[in-house]
Amino acid sequence: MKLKGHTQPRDFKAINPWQRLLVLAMVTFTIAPFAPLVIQSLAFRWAWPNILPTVWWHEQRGLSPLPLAWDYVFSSSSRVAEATANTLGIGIAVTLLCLVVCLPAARVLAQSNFRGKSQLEFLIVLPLLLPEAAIGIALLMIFIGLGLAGTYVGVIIVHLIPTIPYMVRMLTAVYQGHGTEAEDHARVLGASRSQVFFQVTLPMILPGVIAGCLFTFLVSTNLFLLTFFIGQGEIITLPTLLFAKISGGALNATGAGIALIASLPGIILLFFTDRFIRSYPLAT
Amino acid sequence: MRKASLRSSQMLLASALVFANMSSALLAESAPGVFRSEFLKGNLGWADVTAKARTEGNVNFYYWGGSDLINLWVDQVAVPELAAEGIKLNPVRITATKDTVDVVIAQLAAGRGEEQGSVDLVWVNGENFFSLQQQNALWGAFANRLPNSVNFEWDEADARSLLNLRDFGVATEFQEMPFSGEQYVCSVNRAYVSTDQTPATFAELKTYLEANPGKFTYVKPPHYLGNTFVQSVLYAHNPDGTGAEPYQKTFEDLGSAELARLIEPGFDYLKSIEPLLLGGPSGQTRYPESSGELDNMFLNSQVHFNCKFGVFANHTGLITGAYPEQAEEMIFPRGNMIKNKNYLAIPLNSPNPAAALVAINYFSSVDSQASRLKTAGMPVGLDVWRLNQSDKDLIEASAPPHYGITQQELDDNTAPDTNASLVDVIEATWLAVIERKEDKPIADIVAQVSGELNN
Amino acid sequence: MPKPYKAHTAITGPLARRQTLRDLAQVLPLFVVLFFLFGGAVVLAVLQSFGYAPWFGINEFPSTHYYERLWLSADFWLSLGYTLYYAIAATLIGLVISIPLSIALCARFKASRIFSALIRLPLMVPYSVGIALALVMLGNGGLLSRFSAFIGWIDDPAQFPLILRTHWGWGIIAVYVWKQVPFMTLALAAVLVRKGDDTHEAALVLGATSSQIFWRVTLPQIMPGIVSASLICFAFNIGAFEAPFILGGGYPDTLPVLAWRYFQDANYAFQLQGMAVVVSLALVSGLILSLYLLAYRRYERARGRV
Amino acid sequence: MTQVQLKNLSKVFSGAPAVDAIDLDVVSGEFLVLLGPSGCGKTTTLRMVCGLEQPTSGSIWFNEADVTQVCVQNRRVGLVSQRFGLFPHMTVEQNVAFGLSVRGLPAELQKKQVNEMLDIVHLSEFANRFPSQLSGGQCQRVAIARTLVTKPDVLLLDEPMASLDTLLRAQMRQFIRDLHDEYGMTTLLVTHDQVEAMDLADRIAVIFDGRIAQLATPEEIYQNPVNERTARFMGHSNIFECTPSSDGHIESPFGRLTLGTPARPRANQPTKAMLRFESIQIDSHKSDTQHNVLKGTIKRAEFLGAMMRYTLQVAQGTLTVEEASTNIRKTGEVVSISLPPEQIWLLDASA
Repeated sequence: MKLKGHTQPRDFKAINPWQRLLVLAMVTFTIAPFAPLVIQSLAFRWAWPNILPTVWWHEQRGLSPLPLAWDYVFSSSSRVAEATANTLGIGIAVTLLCLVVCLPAARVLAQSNFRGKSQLEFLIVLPLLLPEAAIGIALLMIFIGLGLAGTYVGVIIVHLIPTIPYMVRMLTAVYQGHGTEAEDHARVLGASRSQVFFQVTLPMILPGVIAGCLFTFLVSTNLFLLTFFIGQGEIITLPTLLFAKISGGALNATGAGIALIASLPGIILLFFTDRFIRSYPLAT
Repeated sequence: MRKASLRSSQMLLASALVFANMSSALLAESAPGVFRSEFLKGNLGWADVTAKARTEGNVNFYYWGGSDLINLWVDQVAVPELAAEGIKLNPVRITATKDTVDVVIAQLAAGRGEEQGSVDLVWVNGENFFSLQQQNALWGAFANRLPNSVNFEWDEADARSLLNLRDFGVATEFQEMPFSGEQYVCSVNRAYVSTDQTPATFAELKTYLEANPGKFTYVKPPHYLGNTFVQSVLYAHNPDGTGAEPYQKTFEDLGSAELARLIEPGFDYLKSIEPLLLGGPSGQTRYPESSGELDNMFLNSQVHFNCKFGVFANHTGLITGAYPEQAEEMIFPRGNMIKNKNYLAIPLNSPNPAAALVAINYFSSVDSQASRLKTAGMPVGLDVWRLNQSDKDLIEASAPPHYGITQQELDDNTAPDTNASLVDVIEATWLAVIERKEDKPIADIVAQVSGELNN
Repeated sequence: MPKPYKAHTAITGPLARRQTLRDLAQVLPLFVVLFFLFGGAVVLAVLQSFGYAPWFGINEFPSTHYYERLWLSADFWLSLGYTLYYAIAATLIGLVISIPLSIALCARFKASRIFSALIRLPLMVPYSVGIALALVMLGNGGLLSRFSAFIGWIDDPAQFPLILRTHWGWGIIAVYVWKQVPFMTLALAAVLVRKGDDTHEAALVLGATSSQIFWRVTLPQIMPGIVSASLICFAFNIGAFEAPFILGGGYPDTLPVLAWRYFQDANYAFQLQGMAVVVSLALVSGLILSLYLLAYRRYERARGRV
Repeated sequence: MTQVQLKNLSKVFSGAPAVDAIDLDVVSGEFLVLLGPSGCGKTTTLRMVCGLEQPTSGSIWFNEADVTQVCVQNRRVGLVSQRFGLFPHMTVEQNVAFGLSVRGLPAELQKKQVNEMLDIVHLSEFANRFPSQLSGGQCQRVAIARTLVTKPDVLLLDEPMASLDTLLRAQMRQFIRDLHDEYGMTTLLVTHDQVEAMDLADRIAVIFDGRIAQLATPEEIYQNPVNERTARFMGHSNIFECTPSSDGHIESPFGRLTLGTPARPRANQPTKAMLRFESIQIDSHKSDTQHNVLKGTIKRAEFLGAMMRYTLQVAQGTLTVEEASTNIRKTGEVVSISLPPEQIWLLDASA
């Protein structure tokens, strides 16, 4: 009997040419549009059909009576610094608050059974189904009445709604994967609840918790509509600042600059998470 | 500059002498509402106001933050100059004034009344002012009580007072102070359109478009820029030849049938140019959703014209690179270039009303308006003929240049805004006739949309 | 002499009940936040859509007037159609790209880490950045149009095919896909890694071709990941506002944009009309997602996995 | 020294009883093994003794004190489980010190005790390694050390050797038994491995379906299991149907057999009898004069190393026999076998 020979033995775990093409195409689709964004941010006048600006920002810098492009972006008038600080600050606060609310609940959801558990799980997913606009506008009136509209507290609270579902889901999965074995032993060995949590559970689930926190932070920093409604223009973040710039359907140099700044936290986070995941010994 | 400060110090001195019996310190600690009622009764002098303003210290200024130039002026000029008067101006940039109106009204509904709100000062006009007025959410008739009200014409007998007394046909009742006066001006790209080709009437525009199809479009109603274009078309096509005049009446006064009769020729024109507008030749007419999008189309030579509210838009477009290099202004449509004013209003529950008054007074000063004209290219809101010669000279010297036309030509072709109650009906009619292409007589459409609006 | 065993001092009562109470106490904050914050929003939205808005001087509760007017207008159904079209098209295109992409990224190749990181970038930036990119790339005056002019395809920007501001919604879909492919890819890659290579190897040994392996081994195994990722993306797309607002074709707008326009109208009655839009949208989205989940559960049950 | 008593202990999981009214008295210092198939409730019982599960009803007593409502931290028990539950983020030393540190023992004392304990388990040189860097046997010794260093009153072992390979398992059994003999603490071990149970236990509690089927010394259970199920669980036996007669014989598929002890069940009632593989003697040259000597044909021969296992056709039935592999027989060979009367046990059908 003769075996039908395959053209060439191939390592099935290695990438094939089609897959390589797909990956390259997707990376191009993902990254390439940033090039014109950078050019736009450096342009003074960039009209169709020029592939590059006819007049660059630096050529016009000394001649213009006002700060242009990056000069404006970096001036205090652009509010970029304030928006960046707000975005990061709100993101951190939301993440911590969300963690405090979700971490204990996730443990219970992962490890115990109680009446109403499935209803609670359903309630947790619901915010993902309701459009942001509905939540924002409906809450706006209560928040105005409570004096929370246009305040940091108000924005942070409202950010909890879309972040909680993600955080609970991720932390529940973390707890499910983690099990209770180590905790059982710690308790048998005489550790109190807080000792168990801080000395055993937390160090063990830390990678998962950090991943959940990063994702929550990301969701919070990317939120526009809720910040817009509840922030009332008084609390500006990078997404609201950028929205104001592009809502007209056109992008000028300062808009492009702000778009680039608004991408920065994400880009930094991208490399940070990558590095973090690599260097943490428990991840593998 | 020296003159202005001299005058304000004179005012200060005078009011201090007259109202010396009022204790500012006492006022500062008084219950909410006392300041307002005393001020509106005329019991307080300007010195009391400035004194209370300094104790309040802050003023929260809500304004449309979509222009880098205006933002720069507010941050770099207005904030430090008001700080010199002991008031910290907190500029809050908003994307839609409606949102701020909502906040004020919702706060009042939630029982946060006088001096318990969060908005001190809002840049407003037209519908949003009307909303605030309707909901009794305005602070009061302050405009003619400010020292710098002398820069404005308040005499009803003088026809030129119209823009100070009426906002889209709604009586301002001194509840808002003119901030800036704008005019609907079009720019043309001289790289494509020579002077003799440049249209000055709608008929000439149509002729141009027949030769160069697709090279014009206007911002889509219900955006106010689109509404304004439609209004100027309606004025020009008024079957009675009375231009803007009948459009000053309210919808109730005019009646649905009469409005339909007036606007029919104008809508016929709008329908007739639709296939000639941008994208029209390929069967898909495109209306930009905002002036920014139209600016972009103008820069990329998708269209040869760009119409918007902006007496100095051509200039600022050139110095920011937003306009093509050969952009020039044009007089179009001749005699119907709509002019209006926008205003500053104080909501009823302003937490710092005295500071708001001081801020408005500052914004109404010749110096402030001149510097804003110069750095932000934002036309003055005060009435130049009320000023003395040196102030007039200052304003004139601060004005950015015009390109291809003169200020005089702009002033000669002015038309007023349409009454706010008509604007709603006209914009709904536009959506029905142009957008949804409803094939019904205009009279039926007007009756239908006005019925829906008043529902 | 042995020491006596000391009972737990803090709480009296049986140990088991104490544990239950502790569990409840730990779930309570989450429940309170969701119930009052989110539940409050839902109740208010529904109340307003039935005519309750005393803060604007409107109180005609309970009035079905706003729903009647909405559901009887053809515009609403057109808007709903566009909303669903953009959401479904983007989710499907996203899946078609991300399923093979996630498999490719799990394969071994040089610099795979850098490529995966680069592909993840859109996940990390706000939607509005994606919209900004669409504006500079896809508009009639955008870079693609300029390249077309450069190579002589077109000599006027109007000749460039309309991508933005059209009801075909290519711009909106492009932004959704750009932003969501990384999310889907990440979710699917996680499932792929968890499932391991065993079944793939077994299928290879049994003589299956690559496409047989994909359709009959890999795909059914990553189904749960596909379902949950597409569920989240679809739910998001249906309620998304920025992209259709900035890149959409205008009237008739998608439902979230329609709601926004109502909310921005100076006439407060329209605000309630907008609430009716939003509540209808939530109902439709809830209905579709439940049907989807139901169908999926049936699929899983047929495979004995539920 | 702690005596452990379980009184009427039950645990119900979602309607189904996992542990069904168990009464058990563990003598202080005893090594008691809970033996049973998986899912029989032995682990649940252990976890209740430990305090990690709460009984649905019944109580647990340590030395005349009811500890049912004493929380796990205060029970002073030690637990070594199947997967050890080592803390992966702590070194061996930190793992062992954990129980001492949470009790607030001074650092120096901790250090001293930990070092002593690591010496005992021969892990001193691994003190600074992480569990992920240790082998399975080393991990287990860490787990034992971590438990013993806290000097628990009761030591609970939950299948501690299940994840070790065969060779290591025997070593560890010895090690655990030695530790128990040295420290003398009451020890409960849960296992499903009867060899392990018999090797280690002072007494074995055989558990089926949440109930204790038999509680006795290993020898007694091995030789005299109460019922067929226990018999099958405890080592390899021939189990066959038979009918006892009143004169101390039984009728079996192999013919009439003599019993060593009088039949317990009533005569003429069909029952079952048990005979261990290794009890049957093969001797093809012996005459037919002894009791219970039968002829059989070898159908199948299996080489088990030290032993040979033959399956024989004997009269109407088959019997399995094990014999030292010094003399290997071939299939088809006819042999004579003798079934020692005292090794044939009648099983209690009712139990």
